[in-house]
Amino acid sequence: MIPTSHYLFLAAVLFTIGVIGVLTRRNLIIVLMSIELILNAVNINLIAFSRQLASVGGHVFAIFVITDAAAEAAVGLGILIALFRNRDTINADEIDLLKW
Amino acid sequence: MAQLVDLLHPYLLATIRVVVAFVILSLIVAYLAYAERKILAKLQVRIGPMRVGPHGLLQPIADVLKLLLKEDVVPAEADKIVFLLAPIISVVAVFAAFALVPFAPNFIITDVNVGILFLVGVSSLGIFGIILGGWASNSHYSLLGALRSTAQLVSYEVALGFAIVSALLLASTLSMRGIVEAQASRGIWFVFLQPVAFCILFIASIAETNRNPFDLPEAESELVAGFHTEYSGFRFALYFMAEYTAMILVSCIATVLFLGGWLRPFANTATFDFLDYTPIVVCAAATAWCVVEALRTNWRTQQFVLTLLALGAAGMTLLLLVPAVLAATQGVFWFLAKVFLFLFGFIWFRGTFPRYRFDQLMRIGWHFLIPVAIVNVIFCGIGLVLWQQHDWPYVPALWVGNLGTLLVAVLLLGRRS
Amino acid sequence: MGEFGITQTVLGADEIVLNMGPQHPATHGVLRVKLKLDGEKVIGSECIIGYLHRGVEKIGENRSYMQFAPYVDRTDYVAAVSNGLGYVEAVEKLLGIEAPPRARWVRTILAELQRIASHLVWLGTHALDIGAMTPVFYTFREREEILKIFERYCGARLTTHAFRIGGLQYEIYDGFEEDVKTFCRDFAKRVGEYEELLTGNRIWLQRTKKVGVLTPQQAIDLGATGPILRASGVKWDIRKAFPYAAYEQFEFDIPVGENGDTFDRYLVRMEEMRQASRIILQAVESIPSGPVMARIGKMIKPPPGEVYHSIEAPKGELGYYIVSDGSTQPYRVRIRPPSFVNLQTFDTMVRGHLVADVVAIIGTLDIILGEVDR
Amino acid sequence: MTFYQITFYFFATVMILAALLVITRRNPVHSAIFLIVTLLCVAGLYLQLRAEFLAAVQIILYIGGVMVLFLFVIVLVNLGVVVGQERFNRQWWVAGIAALALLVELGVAFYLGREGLALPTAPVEALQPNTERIGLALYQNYMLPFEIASLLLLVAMIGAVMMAKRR
Repeated sequence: MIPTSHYLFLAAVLFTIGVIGVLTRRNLIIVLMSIELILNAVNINLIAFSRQLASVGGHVFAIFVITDAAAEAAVGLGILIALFRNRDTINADEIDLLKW
Repeated sequence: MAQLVDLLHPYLLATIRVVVAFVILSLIVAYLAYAERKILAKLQVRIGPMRVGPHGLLQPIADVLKLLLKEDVVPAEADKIVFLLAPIISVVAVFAAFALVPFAPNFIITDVNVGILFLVGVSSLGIFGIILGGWASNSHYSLLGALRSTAQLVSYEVALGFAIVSALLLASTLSMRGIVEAQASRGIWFVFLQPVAFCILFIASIAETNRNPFDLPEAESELVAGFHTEYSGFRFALYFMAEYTAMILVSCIATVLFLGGWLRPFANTATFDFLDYTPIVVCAAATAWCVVEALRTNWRTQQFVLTLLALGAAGMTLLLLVPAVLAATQGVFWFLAKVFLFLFGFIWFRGTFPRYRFDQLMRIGWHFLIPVAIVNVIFCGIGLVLWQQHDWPYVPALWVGNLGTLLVAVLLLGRRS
Repeated sequence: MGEFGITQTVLGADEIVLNMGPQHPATHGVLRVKLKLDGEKVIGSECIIGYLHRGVEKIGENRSYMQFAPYVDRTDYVAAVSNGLGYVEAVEKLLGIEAPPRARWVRTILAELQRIASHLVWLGTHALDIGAMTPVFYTFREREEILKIFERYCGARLTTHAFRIGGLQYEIYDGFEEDVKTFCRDFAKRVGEYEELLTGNRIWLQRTKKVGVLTPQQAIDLGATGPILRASGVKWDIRKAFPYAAYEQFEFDIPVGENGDTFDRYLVRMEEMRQASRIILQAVESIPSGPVMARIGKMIKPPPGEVYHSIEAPKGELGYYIVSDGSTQPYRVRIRPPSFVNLQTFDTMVRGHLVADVVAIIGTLDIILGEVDR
Repeated sequence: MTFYQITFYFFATVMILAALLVITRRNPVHSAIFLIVTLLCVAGLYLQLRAEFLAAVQIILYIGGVMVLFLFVIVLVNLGVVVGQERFNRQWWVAGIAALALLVELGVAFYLGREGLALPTAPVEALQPNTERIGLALYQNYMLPFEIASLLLLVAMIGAVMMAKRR
């Protein structure tokens, strides 16, 4: 049996990696992928606690998180395509105008 | 050491089953290609492969040898690692899915309580093999083929999923074994309760496996060969294998969900118990065919191969005469028989239909199949409620639901034309 | 794909140029088509031809009238008999002679058999382009029967050189009538089979109806002839308008279409095969006796002058314009190939359709590159 | 080392390595491949935690759906444009330090709260049969959030279509 704290620490590492990705990468697609990493870290936590507390609530919330991730990916990628079409770039630091 | 044996012990039997299933599957895949060529030839007033072995029976082996010995070309500026990895992903995904297929009550590699979900999930990983292969080839034809393929697979997976859901509603379990057992206890295959869902599943599986009339990703007259245009030799063989194995896999899913898996036709009627002897008849017929052919041909080597085959088939026949063996092979025999029926359908379609255009294909998927599949799930639920809470008889309640779905389908078709 | 490949990414650009051919399974030989695409929609096209140019017309200026006849077989190589017929009749017209009736009857039979064979090739490959792989095997089976008749008659299957200036070189072989009748009897059933496979097929209808529409006016303006013109609803057939060979002797209908789309062209060609079979049956019952060769000299030396003679080849109006300077060799030969002229309608047909339809439209044009490029 | 421990450490190691590769690869396709590996490892962890249904959902939805979408867009959009471009933006070192500080903070928090985490773990069977339990919870206790989630999906779908549509 693996103690819950192991899962929590693993999730924390994954979370941090995701955060670093979001903060440092220029390519918006990879930024979106880093967000997926963060969401997955959250899910690991939820499931680990769910097991420890014998409650199904964690599973349900993990499902909601996955739903959210799907919605986020769809909208995010939609925005990205629109952006690429208009600006010819998907680099975060080149998209620095509020209006064009 | 003892610890290691303890650790591995529960997995030993499973490993043996995996190996057996893998070997048999590979053989079936090889001979499926042969069967396709022969059946198509029959449909097209040709004779098909005849040269290698009697009636070309050794052709698959020659084909495999040829593909293995061919040069493995990697296009210039291709992403080499991804290019090499992609076909492996395809093959692994589809073979891994077979771990969950219940061939017979005594031949299930593993049974998981979310079996069908896993099966669909794992097999859908094969899509990465396609899109990565198309991308890594650094060729526009490959890329366009891969994009088409992906769009098609994603679209039809939705309809496929809903068709599966209506069968799951009837079975009220996700376990593959449980689904077959539900059909056994009801005494009726789900195809007779949910014919519309069965049709949707069949159409969607043709699209999922990129077969005619939905074989756009490989539309020879437009895109040369689709995502695997740049592949050759062994890697092409892997894609080829993945494609044919996927065909077998969707047939297995349909068999389990709708055609009663390993159940014999009329399994609960004693009058039809004579059907239990069908395996013997089939093997005996194979023996007879080999003997007749061996007598007809003048070619030594062919006679030799045919004699070997006849001996093998005769041995099988004798083995099956032992009641215990006959009982043990029943499940696998009927399961494979139904799967082959499906595969024959796939091949027949290929010989018959022209190809849809891409926009038409998408329109059928999104504007027709998916709405009908969703409506079917709803009506199936209504049927079940009528049965459980309003004491309707079981079969008519579900048939009312089917009629409702058909009505919607007709309305949709009418609106379209 | 080189310089004519997809010039920009799939998504970024509004217009992309896609190059199809000359090495492409669906372009029926060495046609090269440059398509201007907006997404998957075709907004313009350009046909680039000449990959199969062999200078047939120029060769004609350096051969005697008799020697040139085999060369015309090699323009439209799936309808060699029709090409030969047009050429020998043009030269006969130039000489002011006429082939004897028996020869004209046999010419009609062979030319109509060739029409069926040519349409069969078209049907098989057209269906194959649209993704039905089986019809091509059936149609080639029937075509084989026709080619066998040709072979028995003149020893060649494809580039037959069946006729001679002034008539036929060979008397028909024993059993010719029987062979032809047997073929026509079987063929009636077989056409029904093809129609069963395709005509009512939903997918076939969806792929062909309203695809590549050509209005009657457009068809006339672009000079389209043959099934393409008739499918647009214009009842024009050289066999009726300027009868040649023995066509005025037989009863047959000219099928016309209504919408001028790919499906109508399919129906028109199917019906033409039936009508051809009808003509053959009438002709084979009534072959007159007599010689097969008119009396012409050993040396063909037409008087100075010019002649234009055209026939209804399987693909449309096939015309020969021959100028004679009184020597043994033509001064100028000009072939009006139906495929070449019909190919002009391609751009009109293809605009606004999808890339997948381009394949269907090339198929429905029934072009032979040997004839387009000559 | 029990079987559970072996699998846990295997999945954990592979997951962390793949996640690191996700954020460091130059080519988005490679990043996506490593993200798929990461997600597969997460699915493995779910299985280990006896959350079979969630593992299946992870594979079908996350990997078979979201990641296919990602790859589709990547393949559609760039093609070699990124090669030779700067991978990280200018504040990468600031961000890195901040994120590491976050990790340290989380570590310290876990260390301080270790007694709370040392609660006795519930028996494995407590959440079985998994699928039925989740289904009941979703359609009874969490009915409203479930409906809201479906609305969210609808909105996202329309939004995505509007965004990607060609004007």
